Amino acid sequence: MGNHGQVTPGTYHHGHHWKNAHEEFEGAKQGMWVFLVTEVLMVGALFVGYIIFRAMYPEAFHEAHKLLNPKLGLLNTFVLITSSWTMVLGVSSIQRGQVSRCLAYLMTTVGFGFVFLIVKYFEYSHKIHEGILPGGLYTYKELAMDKVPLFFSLYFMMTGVHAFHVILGMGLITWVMLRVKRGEVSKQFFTPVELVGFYWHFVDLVWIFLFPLLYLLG
Amino acid sequence: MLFREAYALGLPSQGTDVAVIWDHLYLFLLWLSVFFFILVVGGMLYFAVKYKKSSGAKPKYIVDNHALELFWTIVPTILLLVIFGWGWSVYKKMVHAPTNAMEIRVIGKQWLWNFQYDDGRVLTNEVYVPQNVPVKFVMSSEDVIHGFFIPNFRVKSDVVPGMFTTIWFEAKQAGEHQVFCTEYCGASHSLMLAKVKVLEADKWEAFKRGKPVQVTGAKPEASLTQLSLPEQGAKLVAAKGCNACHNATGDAGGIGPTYKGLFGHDVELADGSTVKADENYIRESIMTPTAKIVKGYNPVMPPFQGIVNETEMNAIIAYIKSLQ
Amino acid sequence: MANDHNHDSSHGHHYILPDGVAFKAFAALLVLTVITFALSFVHLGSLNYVVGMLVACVKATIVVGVFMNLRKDDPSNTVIFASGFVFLAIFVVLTSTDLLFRGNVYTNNKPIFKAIAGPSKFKKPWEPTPELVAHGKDVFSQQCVSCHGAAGEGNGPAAAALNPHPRNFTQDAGWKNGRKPSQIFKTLKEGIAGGAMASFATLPMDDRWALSHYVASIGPNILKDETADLAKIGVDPTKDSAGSDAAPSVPVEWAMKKLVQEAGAGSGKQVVPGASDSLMHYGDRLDAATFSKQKP
Amino acid sequence: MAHANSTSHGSNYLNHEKGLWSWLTTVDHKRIGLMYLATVLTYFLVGGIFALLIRLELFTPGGGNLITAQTYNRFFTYHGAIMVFLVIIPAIPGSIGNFVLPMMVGAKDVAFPKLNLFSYYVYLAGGIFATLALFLGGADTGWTFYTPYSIRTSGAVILVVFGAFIAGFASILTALNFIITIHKLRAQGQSWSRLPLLCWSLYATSVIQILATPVLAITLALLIFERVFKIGIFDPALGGDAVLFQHFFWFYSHPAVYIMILPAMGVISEIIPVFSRKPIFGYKAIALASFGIALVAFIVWGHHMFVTGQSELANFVFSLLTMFVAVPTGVKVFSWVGTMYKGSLTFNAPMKYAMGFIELFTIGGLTGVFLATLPIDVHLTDTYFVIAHFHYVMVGGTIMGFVGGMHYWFPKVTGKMYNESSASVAFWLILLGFNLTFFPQFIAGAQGMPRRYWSYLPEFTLMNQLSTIGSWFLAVGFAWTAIYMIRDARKGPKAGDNPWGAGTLEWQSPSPPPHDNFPVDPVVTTWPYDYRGIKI
Repeated sequence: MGNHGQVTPGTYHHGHHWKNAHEEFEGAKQGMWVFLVTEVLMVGALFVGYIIFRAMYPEAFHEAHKLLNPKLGLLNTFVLITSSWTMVLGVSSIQRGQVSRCLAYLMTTVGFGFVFLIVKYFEYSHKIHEGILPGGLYTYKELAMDKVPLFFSLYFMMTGVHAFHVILGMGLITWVMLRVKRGEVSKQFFTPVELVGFYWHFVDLVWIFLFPLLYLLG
Repeated sequence: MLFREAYALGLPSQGTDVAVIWDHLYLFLLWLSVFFFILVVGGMLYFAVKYKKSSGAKPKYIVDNHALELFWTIVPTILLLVIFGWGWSVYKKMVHAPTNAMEIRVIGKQWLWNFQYDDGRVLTNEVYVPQNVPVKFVMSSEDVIHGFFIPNFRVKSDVVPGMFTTIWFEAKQAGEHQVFCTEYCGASHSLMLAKVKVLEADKWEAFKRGKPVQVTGAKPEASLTQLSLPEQGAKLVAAKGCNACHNATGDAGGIGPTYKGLFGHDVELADGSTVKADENYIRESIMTPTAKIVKGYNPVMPPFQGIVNETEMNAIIAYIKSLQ
Repeated sequence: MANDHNHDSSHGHHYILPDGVAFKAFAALLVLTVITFALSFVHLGSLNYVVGMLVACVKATIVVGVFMNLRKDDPSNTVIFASGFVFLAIFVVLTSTDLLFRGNVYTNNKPIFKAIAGPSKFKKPWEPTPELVAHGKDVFSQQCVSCHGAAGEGNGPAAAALNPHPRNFTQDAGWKNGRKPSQIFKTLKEGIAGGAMASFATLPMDDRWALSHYVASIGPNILKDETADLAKIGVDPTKDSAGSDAAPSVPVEWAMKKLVQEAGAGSGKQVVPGASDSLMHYGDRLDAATFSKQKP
Repeated sequence: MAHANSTSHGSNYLNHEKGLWSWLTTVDHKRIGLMYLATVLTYFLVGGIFALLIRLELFTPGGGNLITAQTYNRFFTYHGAIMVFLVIIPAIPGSIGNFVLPMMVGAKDVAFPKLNLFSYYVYLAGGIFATLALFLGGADTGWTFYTPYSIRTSGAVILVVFGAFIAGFASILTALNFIITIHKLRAQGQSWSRLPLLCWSLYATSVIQILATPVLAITLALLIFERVFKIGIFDPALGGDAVLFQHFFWFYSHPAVYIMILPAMGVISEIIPVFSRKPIFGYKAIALASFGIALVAFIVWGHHMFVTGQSELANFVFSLLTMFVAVPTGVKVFSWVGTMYKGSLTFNAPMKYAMGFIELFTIGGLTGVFLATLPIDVHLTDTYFVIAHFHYVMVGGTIMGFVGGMHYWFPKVTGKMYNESSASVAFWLILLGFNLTFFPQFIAGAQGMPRRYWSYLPEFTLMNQLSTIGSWFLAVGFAWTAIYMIRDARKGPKAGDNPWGAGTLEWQSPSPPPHDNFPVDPVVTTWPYDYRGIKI
């Protein structure tokens, strides 16, 4: 008798140390929320660094943020919000047992993830080509004010960590789609889809704060 | 550590008035801690003896006592706030330098201290200050974080690259006071020592006019002129911080090459070529060390331009010459 | 195992988010994003900042409340998630009590600028203005007095030991690079090869221009820079600022290339073994002065 | 299949499955606890050897008698990094916590057993990275990795930093497991006020781990990016701020010292009432104090940075807030001594270690008040006074609690009883050795001897020689403890299911406990510290 829930199509045998399946799912969900707190703190520390440096060097950061392209940022925000929406629809369709609809929604979500990364790729390659790089590698001639490279160190770290989490999220969604296809995840046991949904929404949440902070307010 | 007379309970001697009021707070905390230690650990041992099971003690069912618990929560809080208040009053005196303080620029770099007076004079690992005159050190670092600590004056501050930090003191005790580096800064962190030399008023005037001065209480160092050239070189090499990386023992494992057996011999450089170690080679390696880098050593030596003048250079070369 | 296995097949009661509610939330998020974007063009000063963050918080609450279903969930999850932000707030507030309240360090009752070069404060610094010359005098007393003396006659306390003797600014004779401000600026940036005049490239650019104008003003007659002189040192007079050339330290690879040329070692491998990481250590020793020395 | 009788040692978690593979792939929290214990003790040995080498070098003033400066700097970095990241943070939560917490709440296992095994392997991976660094050039930055030196120096700093980065995740996963276990898997009838105090302490520790460790993760990641891509956030030469690194670092590292001490306090709160045969004094106050410490832990980190160029306002704020740390800690110590009042005391090894804990931790705590007071810290910080202070609270606190806990749960884990007289010899060796090692350092520190010094001035010779001699006694004490514990684990006399007459749930199951912890799901009816009904 495995310690964790063994899933045979149709019925779900909850882990033997849990009282019942409902307790186990609630436990898993709360565990996910605790994990999301650690993500909040990790990404949040970067925001703290940004807020403090912006407060120390407002004019340098204002000049530097003009080099960012707000239109691409806006496009990415729309992309991520739509992907959050399709993710939610995916979760509710698996809860209703509509497997094919769920797979379709999850597929679109991953698709939007790719769109986001492609837009990110353009932004990064444009900057690297121009020489707008973090810290010591900054060789962009037009704007040579002091502390501008520091802005781009923070920009590349924050958007880089976020992009890394987007890639992780897309991997998780693909993994959960396989489990749905194999029938392991179903109407009775949809927790994996729900929790991967939480992770994706969190990634979108980070971008919701990142976009105005870096692109618009500067 | 020039203790002169070690103060009670191992504290260093009191070089300034701030040190006196500091010691009062320190001793208050010390006796308060001894009292609480006896209260807690003494109480514990007393209970251990009195309520031993083997002496027939029966356990009494007590769960808690709100009055007592409230008591030992509030009283420590009040006590701690008192300590904080007293501490803040002492701290204000320690950090706010009087506006008329004499300023000296201190530059910390890997493994030596440079002191720059207003008239431009630079001293390495030693600084002369007048007695009973407030002196303010404005400090910055050229490479990594160092820490500037004068135990006798109870002052300490990190020396951080990219920003200025300051300490101030009004030395009461003439004589030498030890300075330590207290923020880990690399291989010779523990050799990055300096001395604050406090001079009486007349000696201070003599020093300002550039005359050599004998510091009270310090070992009478023969003034430079009475020493032979190699002995002067030896003293300078120690004073200028060279011994932090180089040595005269012949051990090649240091951060910089050894002086022993250097003069007149061929030196293999990093780029494969070899050059004879003559006066010009030694002068150039001191003034602009990056010009020729010896094989197997990292090019980390700072330029000593403006720190080692011509007379000192001749003494150092003579000293190295004497180490065959 | 003693305990039995109840085959609890269903999830008991669980809330499925109706598609209608999901769409309304999605629409709200899109609208709010457009509002944020539009607001960024309206210039409200610091208020701009507050509004931007408020809208972001509203959007975040929608995502967390509706999409992540915290509305209908066990309230302890909300407490857990909110605690993350509380401790972030503590982190920001207490760290900024240090970084934002350091204030300047005062010397001779004047605040000295932070050791790191701040953004250039003077427009077109290559044009002499009384304010620049005064700032030049101030920097001169801190940096140049030890060799060139208080009045610039080249008789500072350290001058006796220097060979060749430091320049006497009050006379016209003996200037290697010339007495025009742009030429003095070049000397300040690169130092003089073979002499005791080190490079002062680590000084912020404004200080160096100010010094150039002050030193030029000591001399018998004040010479003017033409655009040709300025072009020689890469300054385009039409622009406001000449960019900052005082890179206190340079990218490691570029430095490595430079060191190899300087040591005349042909290919990279003959440089000091293990030079790459020692170079990192060497990085902070690197300043423009080292590169200015042409091999004699 | 019901158990024949609870005392037969037929099937228990040790012989439930056989073979190394069954251990390496176990999801049983008891086995994972033992694996954590083995790895932690190995690293404790490695860290201890570096400590002995450092003390040997410092036997004489002026460096170079045993090792060169660079080697010495690497040794104190390894001693610090290994002891902090790989020994003292995972020690009690990883080994005792994993083994005892699920049993104390009457559960069959932690909430996520597979995650628990994963956390052990993440911890092991972190440890291996750090150990690898030892052979590939090592790091000489000190365990605090202060920039810009940690950016500039050569050597395998990235490996050590990456090792600590990985080990941090193990600590997050363990904390996550414990929080959900306590929330969701408590036995029937076990209300919050019937939860043992070790569970309260581990709960508070887990909250700190969840909220602090991620900031360490991002800080160490930024440091790696600094070294590789020169991003310059913490490098003043590239426009960053070195003191900001210290804020990021200590925002984790001060709560981390409470991650270290809280579990040990939990163990002491379990041991003292059992050997006084009297309920713990002020149960609610101690449980509340655990949470008080967990909250105050997050607002005081600036007291590590009073002299690093921090603004006066920050010094004022952090010094004032640090004063409040002593209050909940004081409540706990007074309550423990209060528990012994009018008790019926027996002095088995766990009780000796608990009393040793109180003696050493009181000195550590009181010297903490010195360092919290702003002007006093200006003189004493970065000297050997600070070294003595944190060894008194870390070794005198956490390690004494850990060794005391190992003796207290020894019968439950192994089913055998350790030898009391051997334990007594080891205890006195450790207590005297510890005091002889670290008390002279208080005096050397007050005189102004800076920390991390390879060569010191002759004035400090006596104190350092006393300290080195003390370190030998300490080493012998710990070595002897290891020997007799291994010996008695194999050949010791059989121990009953509840040799101490304790009231917590784990003592209601046989020793060593079966795979599923309890023959019958336990129902909690009484408060765990009411010993009137229990006969020894």
